[in-house]
Parts: sequence; C-alpha cells; structure tokens
Amino acid sequence: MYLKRIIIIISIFILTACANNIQKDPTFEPTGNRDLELVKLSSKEIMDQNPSNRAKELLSQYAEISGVRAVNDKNELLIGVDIDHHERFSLDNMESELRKKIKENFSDLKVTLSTDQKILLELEKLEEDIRNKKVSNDELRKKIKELKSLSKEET
Amino acid sequence: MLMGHSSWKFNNLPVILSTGVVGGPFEAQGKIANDFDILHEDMWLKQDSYEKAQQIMMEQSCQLAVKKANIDKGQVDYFISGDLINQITPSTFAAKTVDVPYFGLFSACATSTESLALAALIINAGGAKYILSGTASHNAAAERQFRYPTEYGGQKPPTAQWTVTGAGCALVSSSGDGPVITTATIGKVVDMGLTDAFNMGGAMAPAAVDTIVRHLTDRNVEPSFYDLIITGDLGKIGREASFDLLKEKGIEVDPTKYVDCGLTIYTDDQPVHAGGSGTACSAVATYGHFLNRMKEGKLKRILLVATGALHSPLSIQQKKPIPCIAHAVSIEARGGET
Amino acid sequence: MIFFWAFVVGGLICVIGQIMFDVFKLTPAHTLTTLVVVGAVLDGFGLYEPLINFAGAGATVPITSFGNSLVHGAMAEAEDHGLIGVITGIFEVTSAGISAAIIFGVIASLLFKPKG
Amino acid sequence: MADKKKKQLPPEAQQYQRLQAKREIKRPVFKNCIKAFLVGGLICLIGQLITTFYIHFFDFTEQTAGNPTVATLIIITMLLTGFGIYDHLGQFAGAGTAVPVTGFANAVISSAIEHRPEGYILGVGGNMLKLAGPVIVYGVFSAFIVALIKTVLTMFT
Repeated sequence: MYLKRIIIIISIFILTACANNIQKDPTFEPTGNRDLELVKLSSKEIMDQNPSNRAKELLSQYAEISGVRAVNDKNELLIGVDIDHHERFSLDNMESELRKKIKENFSDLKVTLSTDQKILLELEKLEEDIRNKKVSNDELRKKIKELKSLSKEET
Repeated sequence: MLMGHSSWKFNNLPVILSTGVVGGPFEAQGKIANDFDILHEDMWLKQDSYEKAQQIMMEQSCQLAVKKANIDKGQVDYFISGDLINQITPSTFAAKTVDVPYFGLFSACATSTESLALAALIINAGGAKYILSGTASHNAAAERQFRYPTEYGGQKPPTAQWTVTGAGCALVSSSGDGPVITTATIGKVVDMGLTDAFNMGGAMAPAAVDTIVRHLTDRNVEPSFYDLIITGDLGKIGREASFDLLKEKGIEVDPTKYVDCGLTIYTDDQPVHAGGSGTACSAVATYGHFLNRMKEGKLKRILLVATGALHSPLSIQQKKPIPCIAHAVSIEARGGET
Repeated sequence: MIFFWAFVVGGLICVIGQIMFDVFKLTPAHTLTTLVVVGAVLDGFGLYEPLINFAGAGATVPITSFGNSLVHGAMAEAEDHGLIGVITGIFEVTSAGISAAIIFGVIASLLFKPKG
Repeated sequence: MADKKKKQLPPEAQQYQRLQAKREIKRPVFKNCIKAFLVGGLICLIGQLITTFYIHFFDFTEQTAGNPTVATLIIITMLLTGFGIYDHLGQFAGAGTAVPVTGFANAVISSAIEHRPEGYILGVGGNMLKLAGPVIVYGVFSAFIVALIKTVLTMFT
C-alpha cells in the first residue's frame, strides 16, 4: 500500500522538478516569434558573422520558429533552429524546407541546418564565446567541423 | 468396503496418529500461523533451489509426524506422496531420504486426499501398519513451473491464486489414538471447457461438486451430517460457483459449514488474489488447522474435498481446457461414528 | 513541453497495452509481440519518426520503438546495399536494447538470486 | 472464434460457464489503465530526463542519446529486478511497467536469475530469452517484411 504512496510522491517530485527545468532553460521556452532571441554578433569580431546574422533574420520570418542560433566561418554556415513543440510532428518536412531556403540564399557557403537540442546548446555556447572574443579563428573552424559531424551522426 | 459406486467405507477405522505441518514466511503472517509446527523465515530454506527447499519441507513434515507418534522411522511401511513439480521429483527425493517403500502420485492439488484415501485403503485391508501420507508445494517453484519467473513483473488478475509454501504429512495407522478416516470417494476428471489458467478455482468447482454429490449419494447422508465440508483450493470464485452449482442440483449446504482451505490460510489483506492453492494448501490447512480443532472437540465430522487442476504448461499453450479432479475423504473424531 | 508529451504519449501506449491485457486477455508475450509488430508497420508508413520527434522518450522508451528501429536499420543498410541490406542491416540500430538486456541479464545472474 | 468454440461444448458446460462468469471477479480495467498510464508515463518521463541529461553533459545529440538512455534504463531495471522490487511494481502497474523497454529488460533479467540453479549454459543462457524471445523473433521478421516492401517499392518508383 505504501508502494502506491511512494509512486505518487516520486511522480509529483519529478513533475515539479522538470517544470522548474523548463523555466530555467531558455531553449525549451516556447517564446514565439515576437520576442525571438536574435543576438546579432558584431562583424568586427574574430570572423565576419554577417552570413549568420542574415540567416537569423531570414529564419525569423517563420512563425513556427522560436529560436535560431547560427555561427559561420569562411566556408561553413552552421544553423540551429528551435521549432515550436506542436510543429514537431512535421519536423522532417520543415527541416528540409528550411534547408532549401537557406541554401538558395547562401549558395557560396556550405550550409548545415539542424533542429537538434544538442547543436542548439553548443551553438549558444559558441556564440557566447565569439561575443566575448574567447575563441580564435582556428578554434572556431575546428568547433564548427566538430559540430557538423555531430549533427550528421545517426543513432 | 465398496460403498455405492465410487466410494470406500473403512470398517477397520484407520487412525491419523499424528501430523507434521511446515510453512513458509508468507504463511507465518497468515490466519492459522499457530497451527504450523515449523515456520521457515527464508523462502530458500538455505538451499540452492526452490525445488530442493520444497523437498526439505516434505522431509521435515515426515520427521515431525514420525517423532510425534513416538515410533521409529523403520516401522513406517509406506510413504505416499506427490506434488506439482516436473515428474514429482521433490517428492521422489524426499522419499529417498525417508527411505521406505514409496507411491508417487499426481493429482495436482488433490494429491493430499488421494494419498490419504489410498493410505486408509491399504491400512484397512491390513496391507500396512504405518503409512506416511503427505504433500508439499512451494510458491516460487510452482510459479516458475506454471507461470513466469518469480521476479518477472507480470500483472496477475484478481482471479489468480497464490500457491502455498509448505508441507503437510499425516501418519496413518491401524491402531492408536486420534481421528479416524471413515470413508473416501474417488473423483472423476471433469472438464467444463474453461481455459483460463489464472482462474483455476472456477475451473475446479464442478469437479468438487461432482465428488460431493456422489459422496453424499454413496454414503446416503445429507450435507448437514458433516460439521464442515472443506474444499481444497477453490478460492473465492470457485467456492461461490460450487455453492451455486450445489444449489442448482438441489443440495442445500449451510454456507457457514462450507469452507475452503485456500481461504483459511491467509488473512484478507495478504495479496493472495482469489485465495491460496497448491498441493500443500489442503494438506496444511487440514492436518494443521482443522485436525487441531477436532482434537479440541470443536469438530466431530469433516468431509475434506481436495480439488486439483490437472493441466500442464504444455496443455495450456496447446489451448486445451483445464481438466479437474476432486477426491473426498471423511475424517471423524473417535466416537463420531454411531 | 517535451517532458509533458513524453509522459502523455508514453502513458497512452502503456494504456493500449493494458487494454490488450485486460480486455482481450492476451498474455504479456502476445501483447508485447503485437506492439513491436505495430511499431514496425507504423514506421513502414513513415508515422513513427514524427511521433519520436514530437514525444521524444515517450515514443522511444515503449517497446514499439523496437520495431521502428529494426526497420530503420534495415532501410539504412538497404539504401547502401540494396535488397541484401534488408537482412544484414536489421540489428544495426537496435543492438543497444538487446545487447544491454543480455549483458545485464548475465551480470544479474551472477549477482542476484530471485527473492521469491 | 471463442463463440464458435463455446458452441461445440456440451450444454452442461455452457451452462456452467455462464454461472461461473457471474461469480468471476472482474478485472478493474479502468483502474488498471489509469495505473498503467501514470507509471508508464513516468518511466518515459524518466527516459526523457536521462536523454536530456546526456544531451546537456555529454556529446550526444537527440538522435544518438537514445542508446545510452536505453542502457541506463536497463541498468536501473537490473537493480530493481535483482532486489525483488520490479515484480511488485509490475503487479501494481501492469502494462505500465511491461510495455516500456524496462519490461523487456525485466523479462530477460528475471529469466536469467531464475534459472541459475540449472547452470549458466543451459539454465541462464538457455532460458534468458524464454519470455523476450517472441518479441525479438517477430520484431525482426516484421521489420524484414516492412523493409522489404519499402525497398522493393522504392526500386520501382
């Protein structure tokens, strides 16, 4: 009988724990389009981040997108997209549509677009580092390559 | 001797000299814990398999019965036993330890009365002076033989029954003090087409009713002749279904005098679903609880109807119905027969 | 959000299993086998992957995902090697669940005794 | 199917089955479903928490975090099974603990520890997949059929 009680207590505990979690982590917040986080990075920094900024602007037109992170170097553009949760049923279609759109606009760069939480997290850190000038061009290139291969990994 | 078509009347009145009753940890928390001679704390009895634990319980109950009767083990003429596990090996190994000529029986949970009836028959005919008759079962051993591994998280429906961990043994003799075995009725295999192995009580009820009806006809008595009619392991469902069925056949039984061993052993808040079952169920409840009440003078005549479901895991997988059987033995306090 | 939907979708798949237990009186083995086959067929129609995108562990933890990933392994290999890949690729993706269960099964048999 | 079988029985047996059905304790389907929903959902929620943990603290993506999540759940199941807790959870939750991958692991692990007295090769090895075997067998076979049809269809289109 106390088994029942234990299960109820655990479930309440976990439900509240993850509710807190949702609030703390901005990437899980379905912020919607208007207050979309668009931290534009200065073009004078380590590497010209203009393509990234343009990509962010382009993607912010989509109502389904609740957050964009992007980083680029000379030849690569890496974009992480956070999509509203109720749109995730059609995630695959959405992804290929966005990919097509970006590729049309950035024909001179190799584009990698991902909706993966991990990529979003890493891009956020990387953007922070660029802003704080904590990362050299070489390191940036290496990091982008690393994330690109991570996003291609399956299971 | 032969009484009616399928019953025996034992004119020489074989005596149940003594009994030995052993139980497990779950039985120790039950209603009749005081009626056990030995209660084990450990399901394993410090053995390396459940089957071995069951064998040890059988051996202990035999030793207890022999010791209480104050006879030498060498004086026992036969050992009659059986159980539910593959080819009744736990009984066989126990028989090797007991070291007397051995009859191995299989009647599933009705083995206790089948062996008691055969023991009485042999004693009555002068074929032996002392016979040990008993059965044992072990919850975990039965679980893994008939259902799932004991640690598997399968959900049992409320119709399921709980196999008793324990052993009960009676020493039957041609002379001495104690309750006497007066009659026995051998059951027929009855199959009403039920296939749910998680509802054995419901499947076995018609077999119990069939045997009770034939016993009453053969002995030409009313149900009220007995202080108690005790069924083996029908559980809640089987008890009620058999009660209805008896009524349908025009036999009025006083519900307070119609009890079930499976509902006697455990308390209501123990998670045994529809009640206890297993070969030891009727043996433990009768040789412990009911014979003790008889010794106290609270009971004069009882009819024990142990019921057995004779299916195997194989027959269930092949979608065969559950064949059932019930054997009845009447036990009376000395002087009860007038 | 993903946590909420993982809870709800996972819970609902379990309710389907419970209904198969109680209403259709199927054994656990029959129920789980049916669910795995259903998972494989759903993936055949391309319906399981969107569910995983939507519910995360709510769709990957129930046994239905087993059928899904078996098909996935087979399909991935088939794209590279054609029809023969269907046979050779089946365990490509699923191996984690089966191998972990077997490995920890053996370890458990060394460590534990059933409690009865 | 069941009705057809019932009609072949003698009338006496049919009559008894009706009588018995009245006395049979009904399974509490609704209550069981609620319990299965809560516990099953909870297990998936824990799975999601583990996945999120792996994504945040290790180099796993949503795609690749699935395998370590399953392995972690199976380790937890091993401990719960070994300490004799999982069977009680199973009695409470029914399909809630049977349908998630933990139920599959429990089927394997409980069979493995149950059959240790029969030796490691024939006991543990031989019986380990006794309960989980059908799931693997028909999972593989149905996946084969589905993948075959899909491959053939893509070849001709």
